[in-house]
Amino acid sequence: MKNEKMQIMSVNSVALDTIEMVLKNSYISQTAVPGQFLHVGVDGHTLRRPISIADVNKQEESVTILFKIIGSGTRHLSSYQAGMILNVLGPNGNGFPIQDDATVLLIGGGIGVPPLYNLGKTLAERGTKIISILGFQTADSVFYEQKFRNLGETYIVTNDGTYGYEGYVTDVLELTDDFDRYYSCGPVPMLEAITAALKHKQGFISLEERMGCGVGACFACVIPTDTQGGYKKICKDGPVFSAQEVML
Amino acid sequence: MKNEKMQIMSVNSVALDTIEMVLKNSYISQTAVPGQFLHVGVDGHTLRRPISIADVNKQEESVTILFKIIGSGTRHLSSYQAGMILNVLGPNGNGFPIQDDATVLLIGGGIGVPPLYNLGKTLAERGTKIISILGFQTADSVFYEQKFRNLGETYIVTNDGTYGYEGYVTDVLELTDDFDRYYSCGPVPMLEAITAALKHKQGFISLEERMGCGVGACFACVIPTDTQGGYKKICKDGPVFSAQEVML
Amino acid sequence: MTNLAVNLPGLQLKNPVMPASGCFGFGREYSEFYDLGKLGAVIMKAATGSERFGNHVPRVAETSSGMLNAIGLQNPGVEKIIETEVPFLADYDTKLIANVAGSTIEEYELVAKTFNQTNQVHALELNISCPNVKEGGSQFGTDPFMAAKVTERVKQANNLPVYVKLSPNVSDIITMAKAVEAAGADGLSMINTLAGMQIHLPSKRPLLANKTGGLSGPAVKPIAIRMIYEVKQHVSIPIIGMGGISNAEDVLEFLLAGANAVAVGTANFQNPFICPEIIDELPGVLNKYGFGSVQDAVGKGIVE
Amino acid sequence: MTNLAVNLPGLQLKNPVMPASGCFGFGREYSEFYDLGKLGAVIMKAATGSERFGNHVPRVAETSSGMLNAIGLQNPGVEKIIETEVPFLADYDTKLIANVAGSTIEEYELVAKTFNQTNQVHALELNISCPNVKEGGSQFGTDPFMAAKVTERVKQANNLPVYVKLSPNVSDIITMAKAVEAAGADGLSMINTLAGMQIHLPSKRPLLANKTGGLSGPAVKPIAIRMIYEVKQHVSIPIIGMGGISNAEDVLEFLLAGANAVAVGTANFQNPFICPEIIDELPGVLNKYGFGSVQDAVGKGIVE
Ligand SMILES: Cc1cc2nc3c(=O)[nH]c(=O)nc-3n(C[C@H](O)[C@H](O)[C@H](O)COP(=O)(O)OP(=O)(O)OC[C@H]3O[C@@H](n4cnc5c(N)ncnc54)[C@H](O)[C@@H]3O)c2cc1C
Ligand SMILES: Cc1cc2nc3c(=O)[nH]c(=O)nc-3n(C[C@H](O)[C@H](O)[C@H](O)COP(=O)(O)OP(=O)(O)OC[C@H]3O[C@@H](n4cnc5c(N)ncnc54)[C@H](O)[C@@H]3O)c2cc1C
Ligand SMILES: Cc1cc2nc3c(=O)[nH]c(=O)nc-3n(C[C@H](O)[C@H](O)[C@H](O)COP(=O)(O)O)c2cc1C
Ligand SMILES: Cc1cc2nc3c(=O)[nH]c(=O)nc-3n(C[C@H](O)[C@H](O)[C@H](O)COP(=O)(O)O)c2cc1C
Ligand code: FES
Ligand code: FES
Repeated sequence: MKNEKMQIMSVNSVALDTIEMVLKNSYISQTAVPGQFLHVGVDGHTLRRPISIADVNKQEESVTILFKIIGSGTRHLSSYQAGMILNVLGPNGNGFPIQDDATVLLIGGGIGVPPLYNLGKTLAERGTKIISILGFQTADSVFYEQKFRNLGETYIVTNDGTYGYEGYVTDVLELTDDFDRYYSCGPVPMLEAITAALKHKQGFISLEERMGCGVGACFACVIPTDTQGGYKKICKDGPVFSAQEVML
Repeated sequence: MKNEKMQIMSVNSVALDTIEMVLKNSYISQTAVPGQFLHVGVDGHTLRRPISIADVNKQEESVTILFKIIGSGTRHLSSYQAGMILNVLGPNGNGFPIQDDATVLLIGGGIGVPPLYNLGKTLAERGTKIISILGFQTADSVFYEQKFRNLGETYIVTNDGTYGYEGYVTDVLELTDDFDRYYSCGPVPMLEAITAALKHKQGFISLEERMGCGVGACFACVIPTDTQGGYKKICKDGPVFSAQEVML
Repeated sequence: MTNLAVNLPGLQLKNPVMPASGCFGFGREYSEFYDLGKLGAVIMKAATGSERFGNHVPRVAETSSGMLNAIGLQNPGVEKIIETEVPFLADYDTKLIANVAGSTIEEYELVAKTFNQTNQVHALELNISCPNVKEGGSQFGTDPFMAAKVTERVKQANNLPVYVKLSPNVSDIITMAKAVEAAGADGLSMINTLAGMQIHLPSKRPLLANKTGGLSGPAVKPIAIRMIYEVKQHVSIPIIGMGGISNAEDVLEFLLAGANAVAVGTANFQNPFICPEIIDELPGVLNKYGFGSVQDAVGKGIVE
Repeated sequence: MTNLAVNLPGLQLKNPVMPASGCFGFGREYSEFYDLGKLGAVIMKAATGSERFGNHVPRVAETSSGMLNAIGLQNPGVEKIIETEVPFLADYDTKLIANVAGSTIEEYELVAKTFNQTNQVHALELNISCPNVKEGGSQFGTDPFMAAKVTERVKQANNLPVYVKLSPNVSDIITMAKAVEAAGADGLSMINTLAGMQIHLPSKRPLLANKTGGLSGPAVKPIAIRMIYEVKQHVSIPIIGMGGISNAEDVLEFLLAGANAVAVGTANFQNPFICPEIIDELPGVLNKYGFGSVQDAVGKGIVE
């Protein structure tokens, strides 16, 4: 992990309040693994914003991030234009463990989808069969559908049924039981439901928490690992954990 | 005075750390009188910055300001580019009293020079003869020399003698005794020296003070008018006062 | 329709937003920007027994997300205010709150009594928390016994509802609040500014002539929210909340913490239209977060 | 050549800049960015008698020009720190300050005594000011009698110089400072964070799980400067100043106000290189304002 300057190559709106930014940086593009994140400085804000790496192009030395406009930091970030420079710490965190499974299931919810794309692409390149279940609030929020379809079988679910299946990602889990491992990222209630439903399967989940330093120094972003007070730091020990390792 | 948006038409560096900005606005360009100022909002700063109006072009509906980079507000302002919009309160304050004298003397020090240009131009158009004494720290800081020469006889003084006369504006006052009135703007020590040296003359001085509201509501910018506790507000009753009216 | 009305002792407000004392003079300047009748109320600049000339300049400094001020209670004195300022404000369809200051209990009493003689003022804000004057002000604001005493005497001296303005420069804000409530305060107003300082590097001395000044603006909002949240759970009188408010979301945050109404200070300097803009945006913000009225939101952020 | 060295009890510092407690862990993470030997000293995260797990998440929130934290003194306990963290830091050419916390006087004593057994720690910072724990911490920090008592007992329990870290959440910081000086403190460290709160509008409850948190960052700098300026005139022990420092000009402002050295906290999160960058820029800033050494500037902003 280093403190790097990343030039913005492009800024695109890919869904409702959802921005895709392509950033140029040699070090991060060459070293990042799927599931790691960038800790992004935003002018006028005390704290950096953690944003997952959604894609990497080593040839072009570029890194793609996707973020949703939630509050003032992401709103300000969305106003940045191509050519401007971001101050970033990265790549941060551990990343998803990679292994040559026959089939994996990716389960993403909303803005938890981006890191799974980088993972899916990497696994597909290694010959793993990818099945994806992507949940969004509504039709307007759906993004990267075609990109995931290019990786394999993909199910889109919207909470209000305006696109794809209606309901939650857990509602379509039964459609696909034929996988060796699952990887998931999304809101905590979704992760709770998934880890409960897929107790019998090996799985890895990526977590979010409000961060201070983003490097492991401030103890802001902990998650309990047991009821005895054990804990891990999401920014350093995570954001990816095995489904059994942490207490949601 | 209104709260207006002003589009930046141009930004030029005219001397060391000295920026000239031309701003477009119908209301302010049509109503401003010489000696008034703009209370300029600067992103990320709690307080607005008071900056004098240095020139007005009613046909083009433009207003020129000149400012020196002093601290973080003016530094940030200097990074604004043509096309951007400034949030401004203006025109603020009283302005110089205008009268059809035969000859007036303008005495400006450093960044006190700008309001005198608008005044000189206005008086010259009315047929008054203009004599100007402009003091700067050093050769690199000199600006608007030719513009003042176009209005009339002009003496440039630099503290270090690197351009024009060496010394202070008061050192060249003796060169010109033939005027009906003087107008001055600059640092307080300069104004003290001038009002003392020209006690026998009618004069008007423009003052600076740290401001809160800039409109007369907060009592931040007062200046005593006597030893009994009388006071005036620089932002509203000033910034121009008759030389005898206030206690420097 | 979202109901913005708030009913407080002496103050039937059409909306909960008012400019804070000292940041709005006596309204004249801002009346050139908009109709003051839009405001829930106006809190006037502090009034003392006789004219005060305040501190030397510089009186203000800028800080990160805030400012320091050390005006020093400059004002023309209570009688002159009643004569020349109150009638101007009374012409507007809004409520009028007089901010009462002094160096001695007697001066506070005198000012309160004098305001009592006009029927154009609807409530008093008792300023026992100004950090920028040598005498009075802050010693009353940090000692619960003194605070109670001045509250009691001011209550006796007049018939107007009294909102005691608390200082945040204390170890224990709850004790202060309870003391003035017990002494008869009809409401609280909180917070005043935090004592702060800036040193001017070129001159190597405190920038403000008064050396210290009061910190206000968004920088102090978390402190104001914390204090209101804590006090709300220990008093039953209403609270006018302030400290760093600069938009309608901030107002909702203050309401949730326990404020019944709010005052906006420093933000007026950045945007002279801030109060009417907040009033216009408030219904939308209340609705967005599921509230049908201002009243609905008061104290709703307090958990357990 | 500008002399950055500072000589304080137990701390012969090559420069006056150190990371603040809790914002730098035990140095490991930032050692990946630069050589910790550049630092004047390192102040470690608080140590308690046994392991602590801290508060629930969320533990941090962002505010205007600042942040709130309620970590709750999470740490592996003093023995584990001595075993696994101190040796790592002792390998660097810098001084080491241990931040001592506890719920009872006995716990403070125990932690101090335990650090005394290693010769790799050069001074203690006695944290009587943490606003984020239910017991201990802040009651010691707001009551001068309790503050003096814990200082005295910790001094007796060990031979290391003790810097008492003062809380800004008090009515009278001078009394607190004098009390701990009289009780034997070798120095002061100020300020800790200001108690604050943020309410999360969507969930309508305090954002931090602990409800309140400590406010730090540039927002609080004027309060820190004011307190150091006031305290400096009433004590003769040195002061490690902190609160919102984010550049070398800020460091000079703290020196002028009376700090002998400084700590940088929140700014590390924005810029991991902030401490070495400030150290590199400090000579230029000192020279620009006419100082030939750090020592020259200390207290020079105090007038009359
Ligand atoms: C490891 C990790 C990876 C993430 N990846 C992505 C991603 O790829 N795309 C994306 O859109 N979002 C992602 N998030 C969430 C993203 O960090 C927040 O949406 C963002 O910080 C909100 O900032 P804001 O200024 O808009 O919101 P505000 O609410 O104004 O932020 C206030 C503070 O809270 C923090 N905060 C608010 N929401 C979150 C959250 N959900 N998680 C962590 N901190 C939060 C902010 O960082 C900031 O410090 C990720 C979070 C983590 C921890
Ligand atoms: C009526 C009036 C007219 C002015 N006209 C001009 C002009 O035409 N050109 C120009 O360059 N400057 C002018 N000034 C001075 C200008 O306002 C300051 O240089 C500027 O505010 C400095 O801001 P800063 O952020 O760079 O400095 P900082 O020191 O970072 O500012 C901190 C605070 O101090 C205030 N401040 C600092 N210096 C001054 C000062 N000399 N006067 C008033 N406030 C100050 C700032 O406004 C701000 O609130 C004028 C001042 C006044 C009162
Ligand atoms: C310039 C200025 C002058 C003030 N004068 C007074 C005053 O006379 N009486 C008073 O009670 N409070 C006074 N205050 C405090 C404000 O009323 C308010 O309590 C404080 O500024 C916090 O609100 P804000 O952050 O919205 O400004 C003053 C504040 C400022 C900035
Ligand atoms: C995340 C965080 C954790 C902190 N933990 C401690 C601590 O364990 N012990 C302590 O004495 N101070 C602690 N502090 C306070 C800092 O050491 C410092 O006094 C304060 O943050 C002000 O400095 P700053 O504005 O530069 O951050 C902590 C501050 C932060 C932001
Ligand atoms: S954010 Fe600081 S430890 Fe994770
Ligand atoms: S700046 Fe507020 S009265 Fe002049």
